[in-house]
Amino acid sequence: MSRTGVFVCHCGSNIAGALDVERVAEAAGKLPGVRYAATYKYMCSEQGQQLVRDAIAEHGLDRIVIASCSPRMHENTFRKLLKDTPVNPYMLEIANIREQCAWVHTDREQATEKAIDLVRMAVAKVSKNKPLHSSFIPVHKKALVIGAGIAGIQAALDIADAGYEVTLLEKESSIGGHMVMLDKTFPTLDCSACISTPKMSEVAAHPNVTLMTGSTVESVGGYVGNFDVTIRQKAKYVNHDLCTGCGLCETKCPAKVTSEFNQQLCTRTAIFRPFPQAVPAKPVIDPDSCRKLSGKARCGVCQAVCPLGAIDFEDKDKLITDTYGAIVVATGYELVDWAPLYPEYGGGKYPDVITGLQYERLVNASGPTEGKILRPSDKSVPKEIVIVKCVGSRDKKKGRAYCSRACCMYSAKHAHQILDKIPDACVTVFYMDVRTPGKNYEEFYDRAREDGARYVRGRVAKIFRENGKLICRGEDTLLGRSVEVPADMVILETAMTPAPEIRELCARLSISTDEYGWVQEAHPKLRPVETQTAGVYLAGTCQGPKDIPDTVAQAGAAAAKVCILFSKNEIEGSPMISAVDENKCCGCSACVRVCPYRAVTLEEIDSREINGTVKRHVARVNAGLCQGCGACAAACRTGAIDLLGFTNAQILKEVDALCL
Amino acid sequence: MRLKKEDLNKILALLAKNRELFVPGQVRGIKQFKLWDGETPELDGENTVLPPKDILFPKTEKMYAYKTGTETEISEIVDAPERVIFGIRACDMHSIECMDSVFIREGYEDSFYARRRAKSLIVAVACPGAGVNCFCESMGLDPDAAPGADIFLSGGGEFYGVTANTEKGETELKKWTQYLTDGDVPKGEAHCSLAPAMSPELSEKLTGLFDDDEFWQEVTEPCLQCGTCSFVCPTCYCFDINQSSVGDEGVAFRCWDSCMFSDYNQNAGGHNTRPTKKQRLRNRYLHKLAYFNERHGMELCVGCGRCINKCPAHLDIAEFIDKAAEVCHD
Amino acid sequence: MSDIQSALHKRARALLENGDVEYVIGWENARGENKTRPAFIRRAEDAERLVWNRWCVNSTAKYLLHDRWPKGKIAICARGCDTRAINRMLSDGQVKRENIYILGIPCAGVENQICRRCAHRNPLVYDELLGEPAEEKTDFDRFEKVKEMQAMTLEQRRQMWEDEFTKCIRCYACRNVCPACNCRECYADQYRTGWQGKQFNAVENRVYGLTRAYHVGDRCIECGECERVCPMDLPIMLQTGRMLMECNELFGQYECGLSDDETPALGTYNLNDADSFG
Amino acid sequence: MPVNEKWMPKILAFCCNWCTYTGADLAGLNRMKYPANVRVLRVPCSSRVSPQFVLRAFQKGCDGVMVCGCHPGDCHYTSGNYYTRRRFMVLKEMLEFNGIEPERFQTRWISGSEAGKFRDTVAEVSEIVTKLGPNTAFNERRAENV
Repeated sequence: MSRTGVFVCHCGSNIAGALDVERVAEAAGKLPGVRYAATYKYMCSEQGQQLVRDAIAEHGLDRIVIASCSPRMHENTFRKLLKDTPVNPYMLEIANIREQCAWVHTDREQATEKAIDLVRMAVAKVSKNKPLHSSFIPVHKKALVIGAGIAGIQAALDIADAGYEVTLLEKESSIGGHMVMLDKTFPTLDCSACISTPKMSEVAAHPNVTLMTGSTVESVGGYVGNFDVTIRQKAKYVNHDLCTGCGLCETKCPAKVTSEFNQQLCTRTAIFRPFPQAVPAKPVIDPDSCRKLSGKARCGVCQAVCPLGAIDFEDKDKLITDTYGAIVVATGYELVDWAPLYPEYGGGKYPDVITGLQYERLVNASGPTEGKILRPSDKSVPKEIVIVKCVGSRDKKKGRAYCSRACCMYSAKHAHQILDKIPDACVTVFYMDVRTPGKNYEEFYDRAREDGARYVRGRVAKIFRENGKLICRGEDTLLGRSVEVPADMVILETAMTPAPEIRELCARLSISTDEYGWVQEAHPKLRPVETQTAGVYLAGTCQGPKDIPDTVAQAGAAAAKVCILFSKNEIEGSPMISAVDENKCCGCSACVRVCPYRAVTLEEIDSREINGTVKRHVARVNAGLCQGCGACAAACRTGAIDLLGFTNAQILKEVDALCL
Repeated sequence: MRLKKEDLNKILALLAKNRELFVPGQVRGIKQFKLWDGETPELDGENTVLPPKDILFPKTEKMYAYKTGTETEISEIVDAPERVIFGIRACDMHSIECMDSVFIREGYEDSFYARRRAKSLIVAVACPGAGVNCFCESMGLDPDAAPGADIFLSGGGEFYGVTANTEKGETELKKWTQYLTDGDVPKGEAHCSLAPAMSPELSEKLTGLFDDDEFWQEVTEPCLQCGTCSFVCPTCYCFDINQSSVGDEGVAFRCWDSCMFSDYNQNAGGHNTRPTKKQRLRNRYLHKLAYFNERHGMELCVGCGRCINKCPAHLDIAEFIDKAAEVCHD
Repeated sequence: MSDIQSALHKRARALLENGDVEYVIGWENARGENKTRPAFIRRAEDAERLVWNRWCVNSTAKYLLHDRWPKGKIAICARGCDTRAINRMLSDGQVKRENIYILGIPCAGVENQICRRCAHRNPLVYDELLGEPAEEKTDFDRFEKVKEMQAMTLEQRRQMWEDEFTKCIRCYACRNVCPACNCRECYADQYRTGWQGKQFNAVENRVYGLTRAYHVGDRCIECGECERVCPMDLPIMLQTGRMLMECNELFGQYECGLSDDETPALGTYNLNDADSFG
Repeated sequence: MPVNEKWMPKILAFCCNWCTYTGADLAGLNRMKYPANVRVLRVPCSSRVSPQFVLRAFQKGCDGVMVCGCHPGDCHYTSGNYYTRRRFMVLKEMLEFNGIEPERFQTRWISGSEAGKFRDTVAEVSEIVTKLGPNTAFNERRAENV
């Protein structure tokens, strides 16, 4: 029979003022299993806690009920108190007779009656409590960062600087992501290469960072502190240990394909470096465009000319498996494929209607036109340029209601660059709103207008060709009339969308995405860089559109979270997680289906049955992943899986006690 | 002595005076023994679906009430009013004799059952012999006789033959004199539709079959291990004791249990002495047809055929007896 | 019926003779006419005991759960409803497809109430089909009886269910015959946890009835076995029928036992589920 | 139960720890007032509540039962209340089908900041249940059964 102690708190006059605490204690004293009942002015005070310690020693109590304020306030206080007594910290229940009783009822008699009920429920529940002990999970102090744009690079650098090993994955052949494609960055107009390439080389050279380009995540198993990740490294066909990056092969390669890095504005060879400052600065062969590898011809010129024999056509994809303690998702964004969405803007048939990134490559010194703004059709200098904002963003009909956040600022930057580089250029910007929420953002926008950029409030309805000009017909809502602006070149500031295959990656990491595919953060305000899966963090535009300052800030935050995790050798898991009684479990996987954290899996066990030992499946809970929500316990018909701390027996007792 | 059929209701009125009179009748579409409500009872046709067992050995019988708290009080619950069970047939009457042997005569006397039994007067009736699966004759019973009953109404044509077998019967009969006339009644010719080869010799030989796995495998395989046969059987007397408490007051009760349930033999440590259905059904058949005989000198099966009517897997104890007889024979 | 029976004899004998299966589950005549019983044929020469006629009402599928780890394969005669039961047990992970060899029997309806409302007379899954597919029946409303019940007033329904469940003698035949009731240890047998009392009273019986309806409701294959076996003739199918009807309305066309990896309605969700809560 | 004395219904509310329980605490902090006939039973997530608990509450004599949790989409455990929604949309119909007044069983989405909504919900539900009177349909104690 349980020996329960009930302690009713006055909480000064908060409780005692609204209900008769003595009568509650007296009623509690008569409950089955209660050996001691007392009241005290402040149970959470040192004297109050001492009262509990003394009562445990004197009456040999093995379960404690505290009738006081909300468990969300002092449950931990009383658990810590019990740590240094013979009573297990989880042989404790709290009856909330302040926030949900004393403070909310006026009638003293009814409040006392309710408090007695609540204490009776707590005493009934505690009679079924069992001692629980925390489980400890080891932590591998090695981090994996997926995506090597500025977010991934910054996160990897911070974690590495904190002294932990990092593996930085990048699916392209060079790190740098989208930032390294840009010419200037707002609002300071720093040259993008000048601030990102040093970080790229620093991360490549950092002793704690293992850089793996051309690599993607094949599969993820395990849980926080112990992720077993399998990485697929695509074949490079070039032995980077021998290659010195002299570039001879690139000059001799006969195959020409459009360059993805330069946004299809120029071509590249089959054996290539995406851009001159690429890190690692060694070429790779693209098997689809290489004549030899795609079987179109016997070619092999690069192998012939290479002085060091670094070319290896027999190279194969490699699968590398390693264990990581934490994972940072920094997969960045893609610009939306605007052509099918906007037939009214020519649907891609006008070469001079280009995206913001294509413009960035034109204006970039290491770009296809060495920085001279030449329109793609006839390579002439465009005089009249129109910039169209919110192409694909803020438009439910086109499938994306959200704002892509950074385009207001970089469209002002584009206007400023054009007016700066083309003396008598005329720039018109069609906008709905101009959002300048950062430091010095509004001033930057003012300067763009002072440079002569003409801002027209309205959306461009149609772009069509008319005697050599691209006519942008739109509406000027401020003047209340439609307007047509002839242009030599049109720049569309297209919407940001999540990186391709983000949903597959998230499925492997068992984290969820929102309806557009942006990675779901644990809590938008309070846990922006965490996900629901413990040990998986996120940084940058993978979580949603944002500009570089926010991205770098998030990268630092994610790195800090990883360092917090790695600061301990093992993590203490909460003991209030699910547990399976393998005798009762019939392996129907009802629990496996409902677990939001994939913490329950079916394992095969040898089980002694009537006709000998057989193999059968039972559910097994992974202490690291289980967050204790109890969905599995409610889904299990047999009650084989149960949530410790809120077991079926406990809740049934609590329900029975209420209805006396 | 004789009783005219029309006067039956008057007799029932007599029996029902300040006593609970149970007669066979329809309760929500199921023929069972129910409190007499003035109409003529359904004495003919099939036997009742539920046996009269529920009256002497209820499904749930409250035994003690208790109150814990500072000190524990226990009070016994006595619920044994004067009762009359009217319209019992030979097979059910014999089942009551089996229960008497278990609960009263052999070994420990069960006070709850004994009290109810003492307070009940049993008036048996000749069996119209309409059961599809009846075989009481093979179990040594006469459909038109109920030696154990206080009063027995034989025949059932235009007149009933009235005989009293116990003093309680005689004292009761004194009240009936105004309706009784002399003369006897021809013996009813009701006979059972089944005649399985049951015999005392088979009863001994059956236990010899215990280890014949193949036989039991074939006989028990269709069984679904539900409790239907034990809960419709008039002679199954197994019970479980439990309590239901509400706060610090509670009631200890006993309720029907069935050896066919998987948790019937579940021991504390998790071991189950009869884990498979083969063992359980074998135990049930042998208990009915052999083990009970060893201790009480009569089979525990009265041939009422209720388990044959209601078995979901269409198992048939009569067919089992024939098969067993065949196997024991050679 | 008879040519199916002779095909059954031929195939059963062949399977047993060359040891493909350990035993064949089917039906055999019980004593008295118009009554059959599940049969477990182990020897080839007993194959002739197998019958197929309109009195084969017992479901054979549940017996697969009585031999969950068979030494060899088990052959099983399966009508449309039996194959749905097998799909049910496969979806619940309680039976392995490679352990069973299904002899599909196209069924034109047997002497059972449910056959008037059967939409799957032909076996849905089989290794062999022992005859020409029967013509499917479509002229019935699956929830006809449930709708009749709904037409009653709340008070009438309360009284009706209280009367019905007072009759229940808790023999658990409905549980032991149901293919969806395939737990290793039933909650009703776990008295210590405190789910279900042992008393036989109307409310305890109703708790059992409603709990079982909830446990199998979204996985019920409407085979009608529970109603067939109930010794007290309780209308159990109304409970699971009401749940299926609700699932049908809320979550779209809902029928169970049609494939071997179904997810029950209450075991999953989708983001825009209907929700009339505040 | 003497009827003249104002009868007080007994209502059990399963409240999810992260949203509704927090909202109830907030209602306390703001000293909001609501009827005293609701007892809160804390569960980690509304998906922990199995329909059997609700049946148990009615069987043991509760006159009203509430299951409260976060708004679908805000569940602390991401998908918990999606299951709650399905389970109890079906249970509401099953209770009515079995002759129990469906209004006795309420499911509500109340977030951690909606203290006012918690107070109003408790007031509304206790008023509904008071109007319905004691639960005799499914109640072991009141029904005069064996």
